[in-house]
Amino acid sequence: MTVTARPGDPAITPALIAEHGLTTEEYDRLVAMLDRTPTFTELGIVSALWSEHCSYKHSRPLLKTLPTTAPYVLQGPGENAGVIAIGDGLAVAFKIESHNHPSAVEPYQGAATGVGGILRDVFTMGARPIALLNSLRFGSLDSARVRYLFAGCVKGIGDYGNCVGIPTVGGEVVFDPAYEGNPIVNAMCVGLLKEEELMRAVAEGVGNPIIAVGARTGRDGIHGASFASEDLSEASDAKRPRVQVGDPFTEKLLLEASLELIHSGHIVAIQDMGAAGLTSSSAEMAARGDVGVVIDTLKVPAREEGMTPYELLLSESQERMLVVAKKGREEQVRAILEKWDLTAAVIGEVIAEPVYRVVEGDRVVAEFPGIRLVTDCPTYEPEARESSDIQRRRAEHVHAVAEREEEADPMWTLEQLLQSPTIASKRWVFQQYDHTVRTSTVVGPGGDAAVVRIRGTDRAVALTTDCNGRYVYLDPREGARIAVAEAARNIACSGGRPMAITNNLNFGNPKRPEVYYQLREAVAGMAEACNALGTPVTGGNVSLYNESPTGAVYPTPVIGMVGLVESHAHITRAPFAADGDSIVLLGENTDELGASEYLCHLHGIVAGAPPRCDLTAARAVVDALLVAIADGAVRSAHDCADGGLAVALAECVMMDRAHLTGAEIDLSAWASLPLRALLFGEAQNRIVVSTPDPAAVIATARRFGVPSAVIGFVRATLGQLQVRVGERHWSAPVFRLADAYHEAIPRIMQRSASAQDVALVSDSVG
Amino acid sequence: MSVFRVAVHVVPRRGLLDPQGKAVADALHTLGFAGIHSVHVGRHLVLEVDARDESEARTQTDRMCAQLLANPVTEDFEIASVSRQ
Amino acid sequence: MSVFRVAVHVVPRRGLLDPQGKAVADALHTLGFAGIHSVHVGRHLVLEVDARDESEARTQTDRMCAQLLANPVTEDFEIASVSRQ
Amino acid sequence: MKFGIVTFPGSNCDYDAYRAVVEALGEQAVYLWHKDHDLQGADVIILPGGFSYGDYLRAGAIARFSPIMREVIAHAKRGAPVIGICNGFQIACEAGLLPGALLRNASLKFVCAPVSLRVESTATLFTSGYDEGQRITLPIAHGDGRYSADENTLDRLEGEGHVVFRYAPDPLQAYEVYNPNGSMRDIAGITNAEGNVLGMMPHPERAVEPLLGPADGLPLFESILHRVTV
Ligand SMILES: Nc1ncnc2c1ncn2[C@@H]1O[C@H](COP(=O)(O)OP(=O)(O)O)[C@@H](O)[C@H]1O
Ligand SMILES: [Mg+2]
Repeated sequence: MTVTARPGDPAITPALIAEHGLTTEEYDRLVAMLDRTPTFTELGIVSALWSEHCSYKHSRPLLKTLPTTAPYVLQGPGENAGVIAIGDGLAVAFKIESHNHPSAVEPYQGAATGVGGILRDVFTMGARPIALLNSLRFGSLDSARVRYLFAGCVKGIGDYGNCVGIPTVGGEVVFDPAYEGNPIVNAMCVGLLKEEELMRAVAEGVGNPIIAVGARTGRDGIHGASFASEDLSEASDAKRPRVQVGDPFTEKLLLEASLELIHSGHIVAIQDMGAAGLTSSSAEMAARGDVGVVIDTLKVPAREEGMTPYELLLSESQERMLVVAKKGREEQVRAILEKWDLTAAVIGEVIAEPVYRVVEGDRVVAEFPGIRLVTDCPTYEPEARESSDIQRRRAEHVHAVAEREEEADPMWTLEQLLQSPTIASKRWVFQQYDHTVRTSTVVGPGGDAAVVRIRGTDRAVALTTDCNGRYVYLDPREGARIAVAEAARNIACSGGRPMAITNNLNFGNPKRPEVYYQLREAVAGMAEACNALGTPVTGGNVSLYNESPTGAVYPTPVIGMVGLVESHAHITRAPFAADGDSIVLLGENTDELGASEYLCHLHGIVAGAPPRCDLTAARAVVDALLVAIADGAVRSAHDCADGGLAVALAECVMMDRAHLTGAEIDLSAWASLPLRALLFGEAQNRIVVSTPDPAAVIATARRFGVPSAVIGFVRATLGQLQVRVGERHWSAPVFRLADAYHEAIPRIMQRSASAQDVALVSDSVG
Repeated sequence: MSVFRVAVHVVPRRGLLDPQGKAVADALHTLGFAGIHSVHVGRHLVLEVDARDESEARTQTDRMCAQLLANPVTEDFEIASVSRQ
Repeated sequence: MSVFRVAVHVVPRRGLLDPQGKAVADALHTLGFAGIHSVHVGRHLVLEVDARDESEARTQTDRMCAQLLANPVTEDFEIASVSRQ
Repeated sequence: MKFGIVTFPGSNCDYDAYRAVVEALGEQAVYLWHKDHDLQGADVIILPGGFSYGDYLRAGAIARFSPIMREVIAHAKRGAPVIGICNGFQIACEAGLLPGALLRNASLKFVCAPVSLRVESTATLFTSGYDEGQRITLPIAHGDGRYSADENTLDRLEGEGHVVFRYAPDPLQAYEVYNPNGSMRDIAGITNAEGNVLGMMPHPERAVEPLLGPADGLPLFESILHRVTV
């Protein structure tokens, strides 16, 4: 069929092409594919599909190197979410997705719609969402703007998930000036399904109707996809009208209706209209099925008058789904949606002819040859070169950093670290998230990994997100290895066996050699760690161009890990619980101090090499801990991370604020190490365990070649954290540590709480 | 029949704690706005309704407020304006 | 200096989805109110502020709206009335 | 005994209530669809938590007009038991089954946390399984839980013993503001004058299994069982 330009559409000029973010080379490729000049509509479609967000043009070659298989992986990368089997014919679908750019412009709606999108990615697989997590990065809370972004994102995430009724059980929040102009907002969703109910977004069956489901289409977020592929600048403010507004109420109806549709057997495929809306959902489904499709934009239910095909195809209006139904089942599909007060409109069909065709009534406004629209997208492997400035920082001799005189009392230093917003309790955040709805959250936010029980079985899943961007900044490969290894330790500390990961690569502009270097090295490190720990990658998301006038963010490859807890009896928590228990340290203390929160928070220094992460040791400590837990020898387990051993021990005695304990610690065996490295260094693969049976724990550790030692005892009524190193010893009242740790963020937000709340009043739900 | 644009104010009953109003006032102070005595936050609804004339539009809207738009226990409402479109 | 009573309307920006307005409109339909074309729900703020004269009260309030009372990304505001107390 | 659990568009604790009744209590439960007019012979009606109609306009304001509510109100008028939990409490107030209203939390923030409550009256259909003055811990999760009513109503509720649960200080959580939402007179749960309709913001249905924490919600359901069967 012949494609005719719509009257009123702008002419294709170099300026228009540039505006659509296409390079001349990419435009030529398009012309070659079409063998003619594209229409305005076609230009819009391609600019969206070939945007970084949809096409992965700078990351796909790297992602191919990730391990993606295991006997229990039912669905790897390439679908809306990854899926792994967890036994009894059950499976979990999970995926993480970024909404950094929208959240930088409008924190509340940006973060809220991020949650909406990831929920849809999971329930379109036929899975019922059972848990949400989120991984957040902001600048320093000293800035009012940052406090606004922080409060707004948290409220947006909470209001959306709370309203849909999915518990938000975990996540992480890190504050660092590196994220000042460009916050990171990654949302992860985990869903439960029966293996045989697994649904894939693959269009098939010539003559099958394509149905638009859910909310009507407005002019929201047009070009959101290409927006997410540009640096943030003052110019972004001009793009504000692109902001999408979320409606969690409609999402809840859509969730129920979609699951009912999938189980009804009336449909063959379903996909969220996410980034690049109708365009990418229809093109991706067609490509996966290697079939042709035709879409009539006049049939798309519109929210506004006179919307053009261009707008209807590229709108990112939320809470919409694209469904391929079985021919002749249109009425049944409509009936299910009506039950949930949702609309369904047949807008096209699957055709034999291998084309992607868009018509407006009887005018063809866009037509591409088959799946080449998706497959012909260029990929790039730009130059990679490490920044010499970072090399210099990494080489710095951090032991030479002079101590502040207050540090003569390490307990003072400890209190400072506990007040660092990155280390301090995030209760201010997760108290705004409903984490008990669906009555399956056994271990909620605040500990190592969250644990959600699987009803009708004795099993549970352990969930966590992790990444230390400072490590990745100072050494991308090591930093990415650490992110995976730390996630695995967190899972193990809750009693779970690490199974698989999803990941969100948040990086700067890949066209800059030093950024592409970070991306390449981080993916390589992630692959090494996933191989060593036996946790394949089942999916993820790439967010590039995370830059602002103040520069690029720390390279932040967020790891979302799922673990399997074999028995409820294995579920383990971080806080010390029983008086007299022995405290055993698994792993070895070292003199490493580089890249630590200590250097950053107390000395304002971002330098030194991050701690080494031996992947054999990482695997061994996880295996040893899991065996010790299965033997019933472990009462509590807590990973050593930011702030090192001292912070980990402090957390064990006061993390559970209603049940403060105390401890007597003796580290004399390491008296030869620099004291601040011993207490606050962040040596990897260490776990603090409390146990009534230290001999058993140590014997198990030995079997796995894991160094271990009794370093003290739980003193439930002591009310002090006492630390001895050789002749020297110190003590701090636990209530003081608790106050520092639990009140730090509330005190900061108090200053501006009212401003935040009123700025958001209109957005409040519930 | 013609279309009327009706604006309605729904405000928290006097005497009831108005945390939003207080939060706004505090925030304005923090932002350095001096001389603010009080702030009250209510709801502002704009409806486009068919009616024969203005008075019908009013009575219509009155009934909507009584039935749904305002909570008789905690809120008062007033029709702020009615204009033919 | 005297005290002025300023009323401000903050409404969802045209074109942006207004789920709340839609929900209320649907509810009014089910309640049997026919001929309702649209409903939009915003905020109605009443501030009592010190100012030298009406125009100062206005400019003051404008700045408050721009900085705090309205979300610049998703909302529009208008000063509905200003009156000396 | 048969519990009827209403599913409004946006309800999301209907599932939890169902599980609590069937698994923890071992009784029958049915979901009641908001568009239906049939209570399917349920003895006890639960208006569950969630965000009916997105809580747009006011929490519970729109749900009260759902077709099923006519039957629920009739059921209540017959003196049969009705429990409104969280959003269900808000709906019951909007529907006039209970006095007062639930306004935005004083903190203006959604709060999800375990709270300490005092059982103020055991002379009700719903609380005979507790001891007078007993301290219990239940989860809350809401943004609009600030119970408000005029002074006379409050005096009457207290005078006639219709205040069933109050937020109460917990020595172990002295660092906490014990009243999580600014409710007048620390009110967390009330009954109507006849005592057959209970409304409460905390979630008893989320506290019926030791695996998930203190099972302090179970006695509430057992109380009904006991009273309605004898
Ligand atoms: N960092 C990554 N590692 C592995 N797979 C990835 C990564 N990023 C994206 N993917 C996969 O690429 C596919 C497209 O991802 P995405 O564009 O985020 O989906 P959508 O935006 O439609 O939800 C998904 O299957 C996703 O899992
Ligand atoms: Mg998707």
